[in-house]
Amino acid sequence: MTSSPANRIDTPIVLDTDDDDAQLTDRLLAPLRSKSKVWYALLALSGAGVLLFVATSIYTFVGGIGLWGNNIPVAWAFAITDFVWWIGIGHAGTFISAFLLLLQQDWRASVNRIAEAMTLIAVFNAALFPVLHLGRPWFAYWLLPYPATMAVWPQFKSALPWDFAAILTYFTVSFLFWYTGLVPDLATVRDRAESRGRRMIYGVFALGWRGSAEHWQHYRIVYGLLAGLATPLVISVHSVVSMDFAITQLPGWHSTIFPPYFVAGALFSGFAMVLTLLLPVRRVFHLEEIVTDRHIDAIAKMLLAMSWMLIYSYVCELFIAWYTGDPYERYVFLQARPLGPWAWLYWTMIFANVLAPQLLWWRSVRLSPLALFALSLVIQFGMWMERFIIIAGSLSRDFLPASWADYRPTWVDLSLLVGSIGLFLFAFLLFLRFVPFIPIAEMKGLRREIRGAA
Amino acid sequence: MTGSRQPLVHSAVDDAGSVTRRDFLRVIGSGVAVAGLGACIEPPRERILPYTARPPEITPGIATYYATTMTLGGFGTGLVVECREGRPTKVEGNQHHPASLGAAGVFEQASVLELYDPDRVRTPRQRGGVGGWDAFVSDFALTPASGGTEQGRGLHFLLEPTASPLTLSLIDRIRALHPAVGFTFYSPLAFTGAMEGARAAFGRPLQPIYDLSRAAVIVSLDADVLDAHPFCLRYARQFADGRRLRTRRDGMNRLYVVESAFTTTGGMADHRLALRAGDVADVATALLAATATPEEVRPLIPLLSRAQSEGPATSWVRAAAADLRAARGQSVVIAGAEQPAAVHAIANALNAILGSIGTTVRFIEPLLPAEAPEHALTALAAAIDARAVDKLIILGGNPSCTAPADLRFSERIRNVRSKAYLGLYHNETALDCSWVLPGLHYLESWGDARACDGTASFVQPLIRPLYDGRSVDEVLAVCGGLPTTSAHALVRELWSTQPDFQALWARSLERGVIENTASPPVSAALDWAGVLPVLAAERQRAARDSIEVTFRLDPKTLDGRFANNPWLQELPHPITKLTWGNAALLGPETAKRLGIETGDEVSIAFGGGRISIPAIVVPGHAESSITLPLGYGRSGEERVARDVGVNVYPIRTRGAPFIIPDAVVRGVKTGSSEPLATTQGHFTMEGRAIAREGTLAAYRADPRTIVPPHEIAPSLYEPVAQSGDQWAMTIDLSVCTGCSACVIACQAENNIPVVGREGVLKRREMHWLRIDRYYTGPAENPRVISQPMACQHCEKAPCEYVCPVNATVHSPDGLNEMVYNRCVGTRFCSNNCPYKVRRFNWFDYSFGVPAVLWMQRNPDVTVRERGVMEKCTYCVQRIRRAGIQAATERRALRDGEVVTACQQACPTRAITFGSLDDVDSEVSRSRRQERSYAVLGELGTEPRTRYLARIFNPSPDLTV
Amino acid sequence: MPALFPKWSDSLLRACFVAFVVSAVALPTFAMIWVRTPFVSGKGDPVRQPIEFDHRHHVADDAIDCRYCHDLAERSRYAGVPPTSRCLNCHNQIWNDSPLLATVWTSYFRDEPIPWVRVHRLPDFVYFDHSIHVNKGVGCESCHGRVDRMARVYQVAPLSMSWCLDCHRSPERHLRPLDAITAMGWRPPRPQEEFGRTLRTLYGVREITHCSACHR
Amino acid sequence: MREQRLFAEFASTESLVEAVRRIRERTAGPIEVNSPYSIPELDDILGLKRSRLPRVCFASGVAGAAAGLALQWFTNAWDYPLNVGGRPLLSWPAWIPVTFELAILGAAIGGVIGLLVATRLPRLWDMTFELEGFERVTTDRFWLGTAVRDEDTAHVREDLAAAGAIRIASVPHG
Repeated sequence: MTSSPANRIDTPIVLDTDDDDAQLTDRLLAPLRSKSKVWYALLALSGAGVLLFVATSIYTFVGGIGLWGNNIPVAWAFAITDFVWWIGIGHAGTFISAFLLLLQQDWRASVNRIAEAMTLIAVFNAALFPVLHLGRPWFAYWLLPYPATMAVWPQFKSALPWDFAAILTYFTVSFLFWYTGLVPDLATVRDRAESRGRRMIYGVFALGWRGSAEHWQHYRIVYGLLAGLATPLVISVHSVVSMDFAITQLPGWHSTIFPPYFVAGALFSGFAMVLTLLLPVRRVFHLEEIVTDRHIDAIAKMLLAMSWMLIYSYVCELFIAWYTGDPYERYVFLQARPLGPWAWLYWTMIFANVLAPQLLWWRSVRLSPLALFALSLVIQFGMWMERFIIIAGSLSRDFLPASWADYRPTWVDLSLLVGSIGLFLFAFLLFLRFVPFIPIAEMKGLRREIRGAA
Repeated sequence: MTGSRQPLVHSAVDDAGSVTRRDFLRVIGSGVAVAGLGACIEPPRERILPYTARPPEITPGIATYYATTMTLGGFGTGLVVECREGRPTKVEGNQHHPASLGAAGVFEQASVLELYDPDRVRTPRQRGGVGGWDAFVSDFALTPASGGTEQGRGLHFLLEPTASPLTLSLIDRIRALHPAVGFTFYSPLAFTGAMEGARAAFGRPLQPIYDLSRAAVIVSLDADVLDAHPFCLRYARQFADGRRLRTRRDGMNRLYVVESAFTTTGGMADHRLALRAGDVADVATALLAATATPEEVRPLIPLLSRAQSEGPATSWVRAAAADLRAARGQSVVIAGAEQPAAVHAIANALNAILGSIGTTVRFIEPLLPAEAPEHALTALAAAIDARAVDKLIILGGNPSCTAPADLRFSERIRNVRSKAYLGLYHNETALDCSWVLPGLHYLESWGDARACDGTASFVQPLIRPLYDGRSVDEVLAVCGGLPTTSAHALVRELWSTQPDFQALWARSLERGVIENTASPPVSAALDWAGVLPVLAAERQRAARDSIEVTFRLDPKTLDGRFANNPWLQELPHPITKLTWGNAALLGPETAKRLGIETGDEVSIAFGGGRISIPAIVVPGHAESSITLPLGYGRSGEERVARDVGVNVYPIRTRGAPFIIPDAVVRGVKTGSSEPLATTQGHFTMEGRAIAREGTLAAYRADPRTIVPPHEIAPSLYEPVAQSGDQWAMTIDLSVCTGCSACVIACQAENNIPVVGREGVLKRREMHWLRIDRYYTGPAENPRVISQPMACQHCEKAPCEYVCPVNATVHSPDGLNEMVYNRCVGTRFCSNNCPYKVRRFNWFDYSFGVPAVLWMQRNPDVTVRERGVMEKCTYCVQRIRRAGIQAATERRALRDGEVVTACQQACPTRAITFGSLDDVDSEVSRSRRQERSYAVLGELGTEPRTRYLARIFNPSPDLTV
Repeated sequence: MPALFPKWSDSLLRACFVAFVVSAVALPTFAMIWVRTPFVSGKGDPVRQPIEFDHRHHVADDAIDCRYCHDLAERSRYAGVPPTSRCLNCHNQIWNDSPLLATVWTSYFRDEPIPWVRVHRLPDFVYFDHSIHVNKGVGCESCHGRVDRMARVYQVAPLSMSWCLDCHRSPERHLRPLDAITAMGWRPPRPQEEFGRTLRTLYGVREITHCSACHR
Repeated sequence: MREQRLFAEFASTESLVEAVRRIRERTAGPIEVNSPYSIPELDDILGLKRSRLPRVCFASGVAGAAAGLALQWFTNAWDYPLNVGGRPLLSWPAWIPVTFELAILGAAIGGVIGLLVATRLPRLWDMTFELEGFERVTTDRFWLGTAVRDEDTAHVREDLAAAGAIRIASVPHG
């Protein structure tokens, strides 16, 4: 990074390089060829995380949920918090690629595929927890409507089947969207690869794409349609997740503001995760000219905006709790959270989600990769806290004081969380290595449009 | 009684066609079929092992019920025991028996688990020697009536005091044959204060029997009559009947309690005065002074004037006195068992003066030895030191653990040349003895017992002895060299003298009582001459500022005898909600003074002993007083009991068996004190109207001040079509004492597992029915209110609509059904249950236990697998059983035909259960009371369980 | 320069696609069918018993009523597997020296139960009650089939929950008069549907499909 | 009369577009154009008709929704009606989420399948793959392919060359 903040913001939207198409293509394909030591090191590290996750999962499966810290009243705690957290992270991807596509935010082009990959992995991660968290996971398939000999069906008044449908749909659609976008670039990889083996493998995945004008026409249509479908989907998924809580009577859960509130939170943590991943990638693979400071700046601004949506939700919650005069709500929001035994969690969360993001008002912060990276981590931590406080915190202080109880996680709970992070990074690293993570064809297309315009 | 009650002309096992041991081993063989399991995997082809010749009284699949008697502290309580394919599975009360009146307490309920305890002594063993009864007999037994009076010198029996006619008659016969044989009676459960008090007041030891149903005013001088008394089930019922409100007009008795520790009786008090146990005598004296007219108590004037001037809590005394005077002949003053003779004497005096003798209190000849057990034991110790005892046979009890510390009795036992212990467990005493003999559980043995009003009843077995055991009576007979030695023969022999014996035998076995055997009342005339000296003796007492230490029998393990019973260990203490252990209870001020909080420890030194025990601060506990529950820190070989809690016997001496006026007490701030396993952490209601209460006056004036009307919001949904009976329950908080009998009853009926100390610490207790306990009233002198809390069977159940797999749904007769075998364990239902009454099987709690414990399981209730939810079902198995019964008889269910386990056990009948479909059913009527309300009704859950607000009856001259 | 893939690879790829889609549909379908077959329900395989007890002979030839041996059916949850003594009520007189009865005699004199093999097994969380069914007009045959034609007894019904529900949802299709409960091969005098309906009203039979009727 | 296929490679979109124009003037035969990225303006020049995929998408979306709704109604209200929390059997508001999700799912899957059908992909082999240098079409080159009658071949070749083809290959038809 050489030039001064001022002119760096004025750099063109998608890319500032004078390479011709061939050079650009090779540039974008470089990561697939790189033999980066850092990559191997990280892969090993996250691999260990995967092992931890698998081991503790098996342990839980064999030993029972009792190995966790959960109890009555706090029947949901770490696992569900992790679930909501991962789903939330999964949101930014589709949001960036779909929503911003519809809004014709061209800058999205350089970051959307990374974001989408992040989404897929995160959603997959998230989907593991609800299953693992069942008392009898071997009967998880009972949530599916299938003609059983016991003639009993799932119960669709419950939010869990909604969840099931939402996550299934979200994962499938995100995948189709991601893969559709990927096909032309896979073709490029096919055609640029040296070894015949690689060419054949990518050849199969490229489905024989040959860039025919007629294909391009259908392709554009469907890609647009998918974007159009994915956009309401993004909104719906976390809304449905929020209903896991909102449809109950529990003070702290029972709230009509939850769907937008959760979506905002999801995008907040999602964009934070995009930064967490994008900044190092950009640095390691020298993509400053493709992922320009403008992108980073735009994402940082999104973060700021989301943090204010979140702040609004927080205030709303508190106000409503006070305004309803409902003693149970009031206790949870005005006493248990800010003053209760877990007050320190609450205030950490406030710091991470409310105060820290305000730094983004300063351009210098928005342009300092280091600061942004740190901030993005703080925010994700804060968002995990938020979910934990909502879930476990509310459960631990409900209607009858006699049944109040606190919650203490066990090492299994912690291992599963850490392990799932390892799993996430592991998958992401593989993605970086084997999939062109900057959309090549789109880049070239865009550049042509811009040049044409210019 | 639910189900079929067979005429018990033949007892369970005494003659042909009996349940042999093999029979129920068969039942275990087909046990998989008998006890339902949650497991869902198809096993290989099962075997069915039918009887070779089916015993006439056994019908597989149909429960039979037999009457028997459980003896505790020397007195019997009549019971009816449910029997499945020859296995006793559930203990219930016997309405014909005066000590039960149909109810059964925690100990009775839990005793069935004791029967199957895998830790029981199985075979007679001599330490490092041969085993077998014959060897024992040849070592210890006397030969019938040979060799004159000298024979038997050196042979000594140590028993627990008992009122059993059989045991007493055997002792007499042995004494007659061998005068030299020694007998000593010792048990920490035996109290002689009452008899001393009677001796003082009336000139001879007598035993008081109260009739609380006729008492308008009850004053308890540190007497926990509702929970810790051989007659507590009866007294609790009488007390409840005296304050049960059906309409606002109904009358209500008034209860005054002065006590140090919070007891269930204190919890029910209209006016409770928290005072050091040692100061109760003062209050008693003051009360006497304030109640009696000068001429009534002329001889005591000097004492009383002093008392009055220095009497504490004057207002309490004045109010009580006023009420006592107003209710002449309808009042009763009861002194606590642990209180000294003086207090009992005063109580007797007051009752005499108020003309209560003959109405609310009567006296009978004592049924237990009047000698204080500590003295008796001292004599035995002396005899041992004098080498006068070379054969010691200890029949039951656990003196090595429970004897006063300064007796160092354990060592003394070891000094005896040959000593034998007969009992259920390898406890401390067993370890001290050279011979350990398997005793019989009362469900295995023949015998008889007397209730504490003298009513006799038979003990009849429901199952052949599981192990090679003998009953106390049998061992007595054998060792005493008596001709007959089978308990069955002995008991028949004893009672065969009665006219028309065969009929009496049959009838008594069936009804569970022997009619007209209650002791006749004897006249008791007050004589001040005896009272004065005891009062004078009572004058010198501890200084005001010194901290007294009192010992209490633990409400769950008593003196430690039930410490190996997991149900009782996991039963929350009625006041502190502590499980799996004991703690020193003390008031907030005292705690401050010692610089400690709940969880820290107090270290107490007295009489050469020193103990250190975690403390629990209990608001409402008398200040400058510490209560130590006995019965923990057991060091025997019982696996459950061992090292649970702290043993406080080391500082309990002959001189101060109940109250230490001034011990050396030190507070110890333990930084890393292991937390106490309590099932409730928060004892205030945070101003939420959960357990509602109000005064009788307020209730009469305007019930809406206690239960506001129409608080249940109207529902937007169409009412769901209901058909047939609509089950519902009401719980009357006015009479619920929090004794917890219902909790154990539920546990026994519904195969509820225990989770152990770690489980409770993680807040994973499995009780379907818990008793929430809140403080109300002023902080300095709080009241407690107990609220049984189980599934409320909401008509708009929040748990149901969140279940993704239809595992919890609603039945047409209004039950919130929990289908274990459909549950996948999302626990969503629990999250959405406002009452948090759902329990989750975090581990496989039920399948790891020893097979012998499976025999207790109720075959009508599925044993739950790991990972499924469970909760109160309103005893659906009983509902369905009764329903099928009625349907096969082509008739409708009658009101009261279905009785839930909790309802059945409740001594005060606080629980009503029935169908709303019948508008005249008791439950419908109780629901129509103005004080009936739904907990959290404003949530619109429309619970089927309703509560009747607790009404208490304070004196108008006292502010509450 | 030649293409990466030969011409035929297209067809191969397509074939793979089709195969994938088909199996995705077929496998679950197969599973659904499989669980309904006797392989899973255990329907129809005659069970070998420790004694060659021939129901055909005892029921058909000797016309012994079911309840003579299974005497609890009207009173209890269990129909009752007869105690050994029951066999000997007759067989101490007739065929008492038959070698087939050796096991019975040893069982009786050694006081050791005969280890019969269970034919109809319901999961332990199912609380089926014989007495109520028998008293409401459900015949033995309805669930146990023509035992009078079975040398070795076998399971005729799948004993699956849906099978229970079939009857619980429309009992009239299976009701018979109480005096014909144990009859084998009973035929309704009038069309079962309407005859059943009259019996339904007569015996007050309800459609019971709530969970706690069977699961407690 | 015999035909043959002509293929031409171009280095820039301008020359490609130019070439397309010239061919169009000469023949009405089908022209296939391959490019590394989408060139929207070609649609009109090539006279491609509007894609019908949006309708496919919509139809499959509706199907998904209908399936979802029917499923929930059948399982919860019809086949085994149970009293769940005293709520009505026909609690359609609770069925909205699943219905919505299945609608989206149906539409997306329908759309993608539609795309595969419309583009007749996957297709591992295509004649163009046999062409020398065709692999650069996914990088920076543009190809044009058309079928011409033998007699026109010469003119067409001229057109292509004039438009700036850097390589022209012909494949006999069949």
